[in-house]
Amino acid sequence: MIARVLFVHALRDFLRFRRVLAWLLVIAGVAAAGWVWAGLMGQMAPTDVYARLSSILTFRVLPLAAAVFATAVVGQEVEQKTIVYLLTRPVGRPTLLLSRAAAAALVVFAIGAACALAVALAAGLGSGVARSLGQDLVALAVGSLAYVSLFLVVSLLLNRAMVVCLLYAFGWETSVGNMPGDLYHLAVSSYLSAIGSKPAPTSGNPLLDLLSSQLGLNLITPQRAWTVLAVLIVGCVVFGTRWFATHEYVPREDAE
Amino acid sequence: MVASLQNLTVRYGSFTALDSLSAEIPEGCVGLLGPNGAGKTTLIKTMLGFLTPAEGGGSVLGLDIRTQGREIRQRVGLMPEQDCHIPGLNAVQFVAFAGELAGMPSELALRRAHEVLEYCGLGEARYRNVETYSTGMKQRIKLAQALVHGPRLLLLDEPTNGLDPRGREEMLDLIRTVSHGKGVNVIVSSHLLPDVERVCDHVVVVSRGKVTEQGAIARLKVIEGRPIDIELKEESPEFVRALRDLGAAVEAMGLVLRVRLEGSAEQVSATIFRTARQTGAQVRGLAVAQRSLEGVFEEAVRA
Amino acid sequence: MPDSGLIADLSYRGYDGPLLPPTHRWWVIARLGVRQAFRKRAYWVVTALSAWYYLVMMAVLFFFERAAQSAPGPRSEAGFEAFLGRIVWKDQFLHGFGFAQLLYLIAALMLGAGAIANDNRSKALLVILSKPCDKRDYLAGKWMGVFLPLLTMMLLPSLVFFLYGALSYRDYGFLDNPWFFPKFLLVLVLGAAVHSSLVIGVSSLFDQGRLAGASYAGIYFLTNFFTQLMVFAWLTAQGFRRGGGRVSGGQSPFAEYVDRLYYLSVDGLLIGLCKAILGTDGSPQFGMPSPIRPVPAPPLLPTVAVAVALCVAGVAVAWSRIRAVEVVR
Amino acid sequence: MIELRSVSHWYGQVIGVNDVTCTIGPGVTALLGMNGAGKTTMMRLITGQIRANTGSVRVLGHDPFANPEVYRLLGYCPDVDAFYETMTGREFVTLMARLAGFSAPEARRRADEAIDRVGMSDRADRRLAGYSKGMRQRIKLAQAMLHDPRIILLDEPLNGLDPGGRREFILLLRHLADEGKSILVSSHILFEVEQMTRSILLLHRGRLRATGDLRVIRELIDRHPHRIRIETPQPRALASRLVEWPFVLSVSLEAGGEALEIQTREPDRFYGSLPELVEQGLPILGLSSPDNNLESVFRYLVEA
Repeated sequence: MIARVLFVHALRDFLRFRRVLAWLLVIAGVAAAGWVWAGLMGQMAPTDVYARLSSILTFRVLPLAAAVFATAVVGQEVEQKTIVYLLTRPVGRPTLLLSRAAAAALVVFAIGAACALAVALAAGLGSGVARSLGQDLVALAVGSLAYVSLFLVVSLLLNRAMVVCLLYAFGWETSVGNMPGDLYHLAVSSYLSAIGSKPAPTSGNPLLDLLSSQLGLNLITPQRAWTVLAVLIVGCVVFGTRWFATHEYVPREDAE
Repeated sequence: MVASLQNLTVRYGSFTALDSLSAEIPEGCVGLLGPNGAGKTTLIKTMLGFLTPAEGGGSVLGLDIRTQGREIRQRVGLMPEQDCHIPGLNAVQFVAFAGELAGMPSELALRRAHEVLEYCGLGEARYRNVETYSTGMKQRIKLAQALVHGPRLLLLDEPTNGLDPRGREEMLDLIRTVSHGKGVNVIVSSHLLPDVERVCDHVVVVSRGKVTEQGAIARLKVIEGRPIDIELKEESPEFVRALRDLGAAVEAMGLVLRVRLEGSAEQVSATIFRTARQTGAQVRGLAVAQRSLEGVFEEAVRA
Repeated sequence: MPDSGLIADLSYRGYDGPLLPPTHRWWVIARLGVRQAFRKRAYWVVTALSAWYYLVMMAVLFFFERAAQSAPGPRSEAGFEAFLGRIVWKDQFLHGFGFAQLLYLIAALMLGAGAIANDNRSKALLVILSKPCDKRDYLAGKWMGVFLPLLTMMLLPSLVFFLYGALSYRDYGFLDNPWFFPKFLLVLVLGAAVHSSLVIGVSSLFDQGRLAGASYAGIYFLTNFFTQLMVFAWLTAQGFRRGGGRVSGGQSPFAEYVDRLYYLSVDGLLIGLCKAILGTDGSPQFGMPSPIRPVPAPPLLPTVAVAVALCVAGVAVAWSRIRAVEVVR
Repeated sequence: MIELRSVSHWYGQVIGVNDVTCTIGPGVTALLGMNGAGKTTMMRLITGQIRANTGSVRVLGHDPFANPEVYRLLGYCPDVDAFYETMTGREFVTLMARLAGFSAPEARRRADEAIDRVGMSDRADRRLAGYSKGMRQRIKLAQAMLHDPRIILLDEPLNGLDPGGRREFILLLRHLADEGKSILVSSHILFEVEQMTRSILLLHRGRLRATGDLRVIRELIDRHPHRIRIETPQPRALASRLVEWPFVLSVSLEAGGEALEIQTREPDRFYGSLPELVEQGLPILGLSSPDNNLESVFRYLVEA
């Protein structure tokens, strides 16, 4: 029951008006970009258009949202010093962490799903696109869990984790996926795209391929992707809970 | 007269914060007392020209509070309650900047900043960034930035807030010396009545938007008939009985007796010591009884 | 105080010196901002880096001229002449401005992200408003304290290049248009104003400079990402090569407008502003032939209107967020 | 109820508390010390936010670090002035009650009760962001006692409260102490501490400097000279007599005033001998001892 209270409290905090507004703007931007692109790629199959847009837009927004919300689970509480009220309640620290993290993951997934839907509408919501969308929603669900748990661990270990997480989301995830050789195994997005919808291998336009992370050939099978992501999520969650339960989190003076 | 306010009414929407308030603030050090939400803060804001009164008016240092807010703020120093500073500056730069804001030419502001910091006991730490300061030092630098332009009136909002006993004592000493014989008038707003008692000569009590009591502390504390408080080492019924036999009215409050006796102060004290010796009681304290400031305050707030 | 005494009274004394009239306090606040900016080494480093295009261009010009001189003969002379002929001078300023956008952003973040946010955290407004200043002084001072260093940073490198060009290439049409530099100055003023207003507006929403900076950078890069997508889309639709045939999407209704969408980001807007005011679509960088076609200039008046509107919006946000009455809570 | 055994805690190289051993039983105990003496660190140790680097902390027999069992029985009013600013006071206190494990209606009831107790009923539905310091303090107090805890820790609870609020709070504290709760209060305002309790715990630079009953502590430090101030219209005549007394250590005349101050090691003999002088015609109009309060005890303990 306390877990539910914590969950709802975190959710209400995450869904404050200003935040919702900012994310609605991002989603609107995604919708607009998707719409324009889809209009320009008229002769391509709708599923291909969708898949391409999905990997350029939706799966870029996902880690961004995860970085923002995962660091709000504990890091923001420490910075605004309200952590003290949560830690001195008769609630086990694992419950505290997991309920808040679940709220964060839900919000991240909702943002991802909204983007995916916007993109699907832009690409023309036929049966093929709908199937891809369904596939992507699964990938987004797993992806939000993976990113949130990963960034959660970062935010438990480091002060001011958001910058690190954003750098990872923008820098590492986008560039490593395109690296030659087997380096793409080190990016979460590679596994997510193995689960989600895939565009046709190449479109004949190198710039486009570069942009949608299709340059390197992604040879990850869905089974492998599921296993790796499951290990990542479980590992991060277990480690994060252990760490949170045994380390000190006190309100911090945040002088710059 | 440092400030005089007539029938001041200030409203926030439908809420009346100051209700036809009139006050005369004399020179010297004045304590501004009142419960939370009584309108003290609104009064200070209005005196600095931030709020335009709906009715009434007044003057601070002879300047009209409705039209001359800027002029008033140039001649007044405010020490706010909360910690505040300008980010990225060390103490000297901060205080000099405050001086420049008040209108001092830059060189003079810098020279004066050093002087004021030295005076506020921050001489050693003046090149340090203010963000690294401890609570006591932050409180001192707030005083320094309020003093830098040589204000004729200093408004101090909870100056001893968060200070430990030693820090509080030093702050009160500072306030007391500035406000006596240095040409600076001070208004101290505080919830700590003993602090007010230590530094102020006058008090103004505000309650529900009105001034309910004002005057010299010494006068407010006087009890009709000037009784004497006697503190004994141990309780002594014989001593009480003997005093009563001499025609004294005795009110016992634990080890302290409040005694009313006819005669001059010297006669009364002689009687008391004689009686004590005869009855074997030991007098450990002797003073003209006074109302506590807290009592004065409570009565004023209840009125 | 008697002068005869040998021991001075060092206890508190009043200040009887001059006090300036209590007006125009914004300048004191602005001056602090400018001083703090100029005192930062990073500011000068970024300024120097922002000159990179001009410096490379000067090196290229120098190299070609030396090459022409060292091998005298009509061919190399003609080669140099042809090279200079390919160069559109005003476009060099466009490129100098366009390629420094990232550094302008860094400077804007450095100067402006904490401008109001850090003040919110340290409650600086309590100090400032208790002096003869008001909200207008504060906002104007803060804005100027970001704007002036930013303008200086934008101006210095182009001024150096302008002087270099004016002294060396007068004969090659460098000074043909007497109105050019005032126009370019207008671009810089507007550019610096847009950055200062936006960053001040964002800064006022936070009480940690770090978060404000991250948010402004976020807005910048997200819109930038969007416009990059749009320029790819445009190139896809129009064909990459200048004068090349259309590859795809020719019948799409979007094709006509996509080139406008390219200017829908902070840096895009500034570049569009530069193109519109200078009246150019852009030309190859360094006078080198390039296959990629430039995005045409946006219409002048709407672009300027958008820039001005952004300035107003940023300042309005800051204005509404600064609460003057909270001086004594 | 609370037991610390050779507890030390440090932040990096900075030591918070250094080898503190003490027990805190029922009733009000005042935690005193200068800024930075380690009071907040000690509070955080007992509330299990931080862990002792050496030694052990026991609260009702449990290790408090991240221990829900302890938090069920412990209320804490932190020193940080932080809230979920967008909530109203009532929402915040109700949330805290919900997190304490109460069902929604029960939490609402308890929150209302606690808010009423701190005198905030009429203002509890405004947003916390607009609260004054005193109001915020009251809300913090309300959340500390809504679950009827056996142990209450209050870090500078009176900060920003007005005189009326202070008095009410002191009464409330005494009332809670009478119910048998253990209360640890830190405060800088010593004359108010004197009204709350006689039992003190004094930290100085991280070390425990004094602990126990105030009266006992004062007697223990009676070795050092006692100051007594005497008001008289004839200070010089009186002074010349007083210096003859062997147990008077020093006599000093107050500048300009009609008063003098003496120091003695034997206050009892001194007071006992005073009436003689009065009978010999030297009037004494006032008699007081500036050393007779917690403030002087405190000063002696942290400055000696």
